[in-house]
Amino acid sequence: MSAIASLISAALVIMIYSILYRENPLFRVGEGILVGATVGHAVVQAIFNVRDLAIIKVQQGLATGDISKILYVIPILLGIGLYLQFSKKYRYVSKISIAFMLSVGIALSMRGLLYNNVIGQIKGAIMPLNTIEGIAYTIGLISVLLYFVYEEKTSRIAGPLPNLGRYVLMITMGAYFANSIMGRLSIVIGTMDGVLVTPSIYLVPVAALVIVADVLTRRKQAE
Amino acid sequence: MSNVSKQISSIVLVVVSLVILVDFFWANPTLKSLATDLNNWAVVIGAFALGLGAYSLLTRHSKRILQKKESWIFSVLLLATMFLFIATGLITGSVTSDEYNFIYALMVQPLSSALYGMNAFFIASASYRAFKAKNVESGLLLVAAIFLMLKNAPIGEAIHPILPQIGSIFWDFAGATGMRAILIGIGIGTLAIGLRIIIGQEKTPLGGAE
Amino acid sequence: MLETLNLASKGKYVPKIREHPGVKAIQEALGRATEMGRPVCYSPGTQSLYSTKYAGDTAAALTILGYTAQEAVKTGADLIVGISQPTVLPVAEEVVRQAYKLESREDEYVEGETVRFYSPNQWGFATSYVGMMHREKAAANFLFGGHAAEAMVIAENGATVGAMQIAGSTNVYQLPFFLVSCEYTLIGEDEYAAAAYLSTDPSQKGIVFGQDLAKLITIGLIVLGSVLATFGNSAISSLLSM
Amino acid sequence: MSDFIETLSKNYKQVIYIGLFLVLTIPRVYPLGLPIPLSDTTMGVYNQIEALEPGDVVVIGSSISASIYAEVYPQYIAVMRHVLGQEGVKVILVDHIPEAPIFTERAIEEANAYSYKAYGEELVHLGYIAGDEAAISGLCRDLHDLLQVDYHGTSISEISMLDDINSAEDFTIVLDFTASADSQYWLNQAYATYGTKIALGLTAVKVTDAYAYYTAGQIFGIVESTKGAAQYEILIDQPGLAAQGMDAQSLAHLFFIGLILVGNILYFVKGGKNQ
Repeated sequence: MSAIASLISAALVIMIYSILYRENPLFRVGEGILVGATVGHAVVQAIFNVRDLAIIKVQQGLATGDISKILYVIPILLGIGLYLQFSKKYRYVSKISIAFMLSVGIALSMRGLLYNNVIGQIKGAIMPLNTIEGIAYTIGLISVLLYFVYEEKTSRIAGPLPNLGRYVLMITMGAYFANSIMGRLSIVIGTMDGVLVTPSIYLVPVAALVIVADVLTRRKQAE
Repeated sequence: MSNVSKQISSIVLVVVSLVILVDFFWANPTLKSLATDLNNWAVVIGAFALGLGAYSLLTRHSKRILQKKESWIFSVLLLATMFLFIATGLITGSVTSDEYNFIYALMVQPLSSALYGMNAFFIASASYRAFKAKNVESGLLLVAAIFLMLKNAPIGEAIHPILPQIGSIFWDFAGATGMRAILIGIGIGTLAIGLRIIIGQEKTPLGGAE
Repeated sequence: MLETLNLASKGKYVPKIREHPGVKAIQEALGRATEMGRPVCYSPGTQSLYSTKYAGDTAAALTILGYTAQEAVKTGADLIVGISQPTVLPVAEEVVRQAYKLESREDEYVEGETVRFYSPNQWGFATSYVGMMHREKAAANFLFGGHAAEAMVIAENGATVGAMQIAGSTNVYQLPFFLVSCEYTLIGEDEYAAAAYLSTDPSQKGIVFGQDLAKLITIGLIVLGSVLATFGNSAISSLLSM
Repeated sequence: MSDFIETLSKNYKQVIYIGLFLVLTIPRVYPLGLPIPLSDTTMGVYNQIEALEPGDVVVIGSSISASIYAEVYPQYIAVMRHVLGQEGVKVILVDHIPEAPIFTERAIEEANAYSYKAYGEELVHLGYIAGDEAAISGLCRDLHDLLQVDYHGTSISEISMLDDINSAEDFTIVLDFTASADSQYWLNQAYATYGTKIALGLTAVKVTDAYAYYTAGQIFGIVESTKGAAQYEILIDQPGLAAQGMDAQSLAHLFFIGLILVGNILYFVKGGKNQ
C-alpha cells in the first residue's frame, strides 16, 4: 500500500479512537465512512448472492429441466414479497417471507443446540466421582443448573445450592473475561503497528495537540 | 384476507421447521438436499431484505441532507461512501477484484480493527470501575480474573511458576461447571422458544402481537 | 425432554416464576429516563433472523422489545431502536408499531427514526449505535439478542454516557463483558425466561416450568451417569451417544 | 492539589486510556525484554518438526481469517519458517475457509518460501477446499481423487511431489491453524482413522478444548495464541511481531491487575461507600 493510503488508514484509526476522549466531528467522519462502506459492501454481496444462489440456479434449471433448481424462483418471489410491507393492503405477504426465514433459523439452531449444548454437554459432564475434581465439577455444575431453575417452589427445595451456583457463575465469568484479554490486546497492538510507523506516526502528536487545545478551550468556556 | 395469510404463515413455520428437524434425526439424501436448499432459500430472502435496510438508511439520510439538518454533511459522506462501494463492486464485477480489495483494505479494515481493538481500552476502564470486591460474588469474579490474567501473560510464569497452574485450575473449573451449565440452559431454552414459535404461541417475532 | 416441554406448555398448572431483577429494572430504567427527559435505546442484537446459532436469541430479544416499547410508550420515554440485520428490521418495526398502537399513540411512532437501520456489519453497527448514544445522551440502554465482539464497545460507551444498562445474551463469550459493564445482565437462559415471563399469555409460564423440569432431568442424568461411571459402568454415556 | 485529584477522579477513564496507550507503545520503542518462558505444548511442536527427516511430508492447514489474524497468523508464519528450514521435507498447504488462501499466499511471500523449496517439487498450495469435514475426509482418503488442480490452477497430476502422496498414511504430520471446527475434523479423519500425528495452532479461547487432547496424547503440541507464537519465534531464533508484542502483553496484563487493585484499595479506603 502506498504511503498516502497508509496515512489515510492511520488517520481513520485515530478518528475512531477519538471517541475515547469525547464524541466529536472527527469520530463522525469515521462513523460515516464505516457505515457507508459496510452497507455498500453488504449491498454488493447481496446482489451477487441473489445472482449466484438464485438467478443462475433458475437459469440452469430451465436449461436442464432440473426442478429442484427451478424452485429457486420461490425464494426470489418471497424476497420480493418482503417489499410488500410498504403496502398496507398486502403487508401480510411479507409476513410469510419472515415466517420462512424464522423457521429455518429456529429449526437449525434447535437441532444444533440440542446436540452440542444439551446432549454433548451432559455427556461431557458425566465423570467418575473418585477424584476431588470430579466431585467439585459435578457439585458446581448442578448448583448452576439449579440457579437456572425459575419455578419458586423447586428452587426453595434446592436450599443453598442455587446461591452456590451464583458464586460458581461469577468465577466462570471472571475467568472468561480475563481469558479473552490476550486476543483483544493482540488486535490493538496490531492496529497500533499500523499507526506507529512513518509517516503515520506524526499524526499522533497532532491528535494529542488537538485534544489538549480542546481541553483548554472547554475549560475556559466553563469558567 | 389477513386470516388466510396467518394460516399460510403458520403452515410455512411448521412444514419448514419439521423438514429441517427431521433431516437431523433421519439421514435421507432427498431430505438432506431439501434441507440444504431451504437454508439457501433463507439466504436469498435475506439478501433481498438488505434492500429494505439500504432503503431505510437512504431515506433517513437523504431527508437529513434535504432538510439541511444539523451535521447533514456526515450524511453526504455516508451515502457517498456507500455508493462508492456499490459502484466499485458492480463495475469490477466481484468483491475480490484489486480495486475493490484496495478500498476495502483502505477503509473497512482499519476502522473495524480499530473498533475491535478498542475493547482493550474498555477492559482497562471496566477493570477499574467494575471489579470491586463489594460482596462475595464480585470478589470471586475478581480473583478468578486476576489468576487467569497471570496464567495467560508470560509474565505470570516468570513471577512464579505456580501462578499459571492456579489459573489453569480456575479455568478448568469454570469450563466444567458454569460454562457447561450455561450451555445446557441455552440449549433447553432454545428448544423451548423454538417450540413456542413453531406451535404458534410466540407471536411477537412474526410481528403479530395483536 | 421435548415431550415435557410440550406437555407443560399445554398444562393447566400455572407455576409461580421467579422474576429476574433485570426485568423489573427495565421499568425502573424507563422511569428514570422519563424523569431526566432523555431517550432510551434498544438493540436486538447483530444476528440475523435465520442465524443457525442465535435465531432463538434474536426471537427472545424481539419479544422483550415488544414489552419494552409498550412500557416506554406508557411511561412517556422516547425510544430509539438500533437495527443491524436487515432481516430483523421489518419485524422490529412491526413489533414497535404494534406497541404504540396498543397504547393508541401511533402518532408518536416516527417511521425511520424510532426504529433505525444502521449496518449489517458488527462494527458499522457499533459506531452508529455508540455515536447515537453519545449524541442523544441516552438515559438507558437495553442490549438483548446475539451480540458479538462489539458488545463491550457498546456497553462501555453506554456506561460513559451514564445510561442505565440492562443486557442479556446467549453468546457465552460476551456475557462476562455485559456483566462488568451493565447494571443488570440476563445470563443465557435468563433471557428466554424473561421473554416468557413478560408475555401476558399464562400458558407461556408453563413452558418455563417445562424448561425447569428438563433441567432437573438433566441433573438426574448427570448424577446417575457419574455414580455409575464411578463403578465403571458407562450405560448413560453410551445411551446418549446413540 | 485537591483540585487536581478531583479532576483526575472525574476523568478517570481518560487517565486510564492514556495509561494503557503508554503501556502499549513504550515497549515498542524501548523493548524491555521481559522473560517469555517456554511451554511444553509449544516445545512439543518444535521438537517434532526438528525430528523430521528428508522425504517426510508435512500438511499445514489454515482457517485464518481477518478476525483471528492477529492471534494465529504470527504462529502460522513462525512454524512455516521452521518447516521450510527442514531439508528435503515436503510441504502441503491447504485452506479450510474461503478467506484463508490470501493469508497463506501472504505467508509464502513473507517467509520467502520459494527460496527454500521449489514449488511443485517440495512445496504445494492446494488452496481452499469446500465441504468442511467431507473435504478433510476426502483429502485423507485419496488426495488425487478429491482434487483436480492446486491453488494456481495447475493440474494435480503435473505436480511431481504429489506422485507418491496419496492418503493420510503418507502424511508424516499435520499442523492445523484455526479457531474453527476443522481441528476436530483433522482429529476425526487423520488421527482417528490413519494415526497421523497432529498438532494445532489456536486462539486463546480455543485452546481449552484442545488441551484435553494434548494431555490424552492425541495431539503432540499446541501453539497457543500470540504467546505461543512469541515462544516459537524465540525457539527458531527469529524474533518477530509476536515476540515484540509480548512485552506489551505482559505490561498490559499487569496494568489491568494494577487497576483492579487500585480500584479496590480506593473503594475500601473510602469506606466502601458508593462512588
